[in-house]
Amino acid sequence: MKKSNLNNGTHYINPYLGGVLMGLLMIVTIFISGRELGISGAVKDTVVEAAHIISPTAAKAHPYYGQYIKEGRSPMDSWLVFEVLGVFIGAFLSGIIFKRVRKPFVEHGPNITSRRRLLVALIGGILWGFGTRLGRGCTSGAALSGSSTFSFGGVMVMLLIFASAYLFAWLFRKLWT
Amino acid sequence: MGPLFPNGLISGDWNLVFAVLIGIAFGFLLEASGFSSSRNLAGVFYGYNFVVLRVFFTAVIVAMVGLLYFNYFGWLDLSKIFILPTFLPSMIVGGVVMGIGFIIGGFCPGTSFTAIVIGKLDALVFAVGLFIGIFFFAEVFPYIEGFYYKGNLGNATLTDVTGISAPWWAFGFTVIALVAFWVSWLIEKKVRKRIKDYKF
Amino acid sequence: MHVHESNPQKTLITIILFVLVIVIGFLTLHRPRFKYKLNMAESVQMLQNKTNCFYPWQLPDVLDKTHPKVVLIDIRNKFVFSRGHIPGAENISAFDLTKKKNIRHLKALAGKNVTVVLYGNGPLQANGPWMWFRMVGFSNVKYLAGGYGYYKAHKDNLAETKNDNSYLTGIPRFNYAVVASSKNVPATTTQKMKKPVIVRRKRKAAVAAGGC
Amino acid sequence: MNRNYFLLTILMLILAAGTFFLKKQTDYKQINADKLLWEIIQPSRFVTTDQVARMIIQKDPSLEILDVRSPEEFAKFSLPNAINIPPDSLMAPSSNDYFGIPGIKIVFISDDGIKADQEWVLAKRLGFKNMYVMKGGLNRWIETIIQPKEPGESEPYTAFEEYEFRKGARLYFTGAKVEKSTVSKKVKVVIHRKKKAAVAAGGC
Repeated sequence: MKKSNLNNGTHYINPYLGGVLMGLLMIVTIFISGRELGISGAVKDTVVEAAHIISPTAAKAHPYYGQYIKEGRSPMDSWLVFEVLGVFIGAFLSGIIFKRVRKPFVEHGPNITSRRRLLVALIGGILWGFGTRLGRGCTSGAALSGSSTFSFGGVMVMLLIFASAYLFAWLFRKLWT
Repeated sequence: MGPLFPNGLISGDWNLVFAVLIGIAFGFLLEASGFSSSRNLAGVFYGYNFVVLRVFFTAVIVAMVGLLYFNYFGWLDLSKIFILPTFLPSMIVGGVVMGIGFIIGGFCPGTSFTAIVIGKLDALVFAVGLFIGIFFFAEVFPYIEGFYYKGNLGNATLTDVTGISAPWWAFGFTVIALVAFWVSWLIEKKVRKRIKDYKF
Repeated sequence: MHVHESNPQKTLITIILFVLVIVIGFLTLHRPRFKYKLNMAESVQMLQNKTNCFYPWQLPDVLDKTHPKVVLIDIRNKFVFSRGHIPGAENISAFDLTKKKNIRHLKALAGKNVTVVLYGNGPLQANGPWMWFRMVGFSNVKYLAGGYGYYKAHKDNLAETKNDNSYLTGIPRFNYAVVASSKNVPATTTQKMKKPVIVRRKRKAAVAAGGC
Repeated sequence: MNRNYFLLTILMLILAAGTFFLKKQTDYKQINADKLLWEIIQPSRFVTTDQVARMIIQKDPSLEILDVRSPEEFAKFSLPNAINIPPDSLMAPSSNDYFGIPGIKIVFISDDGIKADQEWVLAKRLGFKNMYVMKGGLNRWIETIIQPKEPGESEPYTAFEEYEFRKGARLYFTGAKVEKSTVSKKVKVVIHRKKKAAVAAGGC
């Protein structure tokens, strides 16, 4: 039993257990806050805050930042930012419990170097940052929570993320296998 | 009864406290399920590890079905919850861009954060990219503003768009997910034989 | 070993707990005794109906028992009822309206096509309960225009009240804008204000616009 | 292959299929009919013209007056800061913004309180809280606040106190000797729109 879920030498919980608990967590989230889990919104809030600190007037006048800046309230004072704070704590707890917290290292596929991995991670991050804003959310906010609440856009984004990733998987197979 | 916050049953401050607690649970589940490894995540696209598919779809079907029951019991008023708005063209492009980002970067935003705290530098770089991406988006926003707001369907649900009632969607998703779980098992068994450096 | 070959005990336990919560939900599900028969739009429509109320001038027929198809129900409490009520009226206090016994009685009356007329002290008291009965499907329920107060004042000349309009509702009795403007109000607060008040009654034709 | 996975699959299918048997929800969220009657018979849902006048004079920020008369009549005369919501527009999505705001007391007024009362019942049925009906409506408003009657000699002391208040209130509302703009001139309407953020905020 103990050996069953071994992955690269560490123990993961049964994915179905994780899924069921995550589904229940989403119900609890909706029950408490009437809104759903999300990650990229918090990143956006941080960027807006940064822009606001650097140049308050320019940020306010900016067509994109401006819509998130309200008088007397920091853009960081948002539900998602607090939630993401919790995500860090929770992941760290899990990392400690399952003994996965390590000294900084780069995880990469067998056929690429660490530097290459870092480069593609950066490009991937930029694409995600851009995509989340167009798609109104990331995998957690739009795809996972959106589909769970029967949102048309959420299901669409979920299918598109998976479809385009499968479509391009062959092109980037060197990175992972 | 619910949702508590929109119904004014808990204050905004408590809502934020719950946000942290919910975040902790979310982060824990993501990490514990193995989402902190980009190789696990990318595995779904090469057929050697379907953990993403399993966790993701189990969560979706449990939440979908649960919400319908809770709404029926009067515990949760589905008309008061946030429904992700739909902007057709920009969300289609966004989804495609995110898919490419997924296969290149090997993370999605939430999973990269869980990977950062267990010491993965690639996740940290990914997160930096995330900030740059959003900053870049904001910079080009004036040029794509029209596109960004095009095709607004509002807070449209599947039922609004297709006319098929929610239970049908929940049941359909459940059947598809369960079939996918079984099929993915067979695929995994085949593909894993070819992969050597990666322990399962 | 693949995950599908291990035993998903915890997952099973979690799902079973989830099922239990749903079962509890079904067990505790409150089944309302009454259901709305009129939806919101129909309810708004219903309020426009001119035959919603029972006019005081219709009362003599009922009091003479020449009109047996009408039952008056006094929704005031027992004490007020005992101090004076319309002869022949039954007393069901508003708080007791939904008691099983009373609902059975009202349903029986509805079955016999008897008009049930609710009344309270003023026009306002019976309005809410009347609306409620209408919305849950008692289409035979009406309310007495003017309430008991009006009946008491005009007890002896009920038939003549047909031409009165003071029990009609939804009618401005004053020309508010004129009456409430500074010109028509004495600026000083001395005894002078005893001068006759100009009450601008609306013309009869305009009154007909008011509901019952 | 573990047998329990078959069990899980079947359980999940049953759960999902069970949602078919949940009855359809109505368009509007409504409170139970039993509860509605219980709310209707509470006398505390009525407020007097004096109470409303006092709240307006004290500029009570939690007060929101909803006038249910027709727009034409509303245009001719209305109480300060009142908002016009005729019964047929009660269910328009735009009117819903005025209801259910925490900390706001809604007072329905009409010519004599009946229409206001009916709209109160309808709004209550939709589950909104903190709503009141001004007893006697604008007719009584005129009788008591604008044209108060001096109490007779034999009346209790409180009647005189009330009269004093009404005299003051009359000055306030008619603008007889105080500033000009209160009633007749359009007062800046403070609209407490419900913050959409509470419900609809979200997104990733």
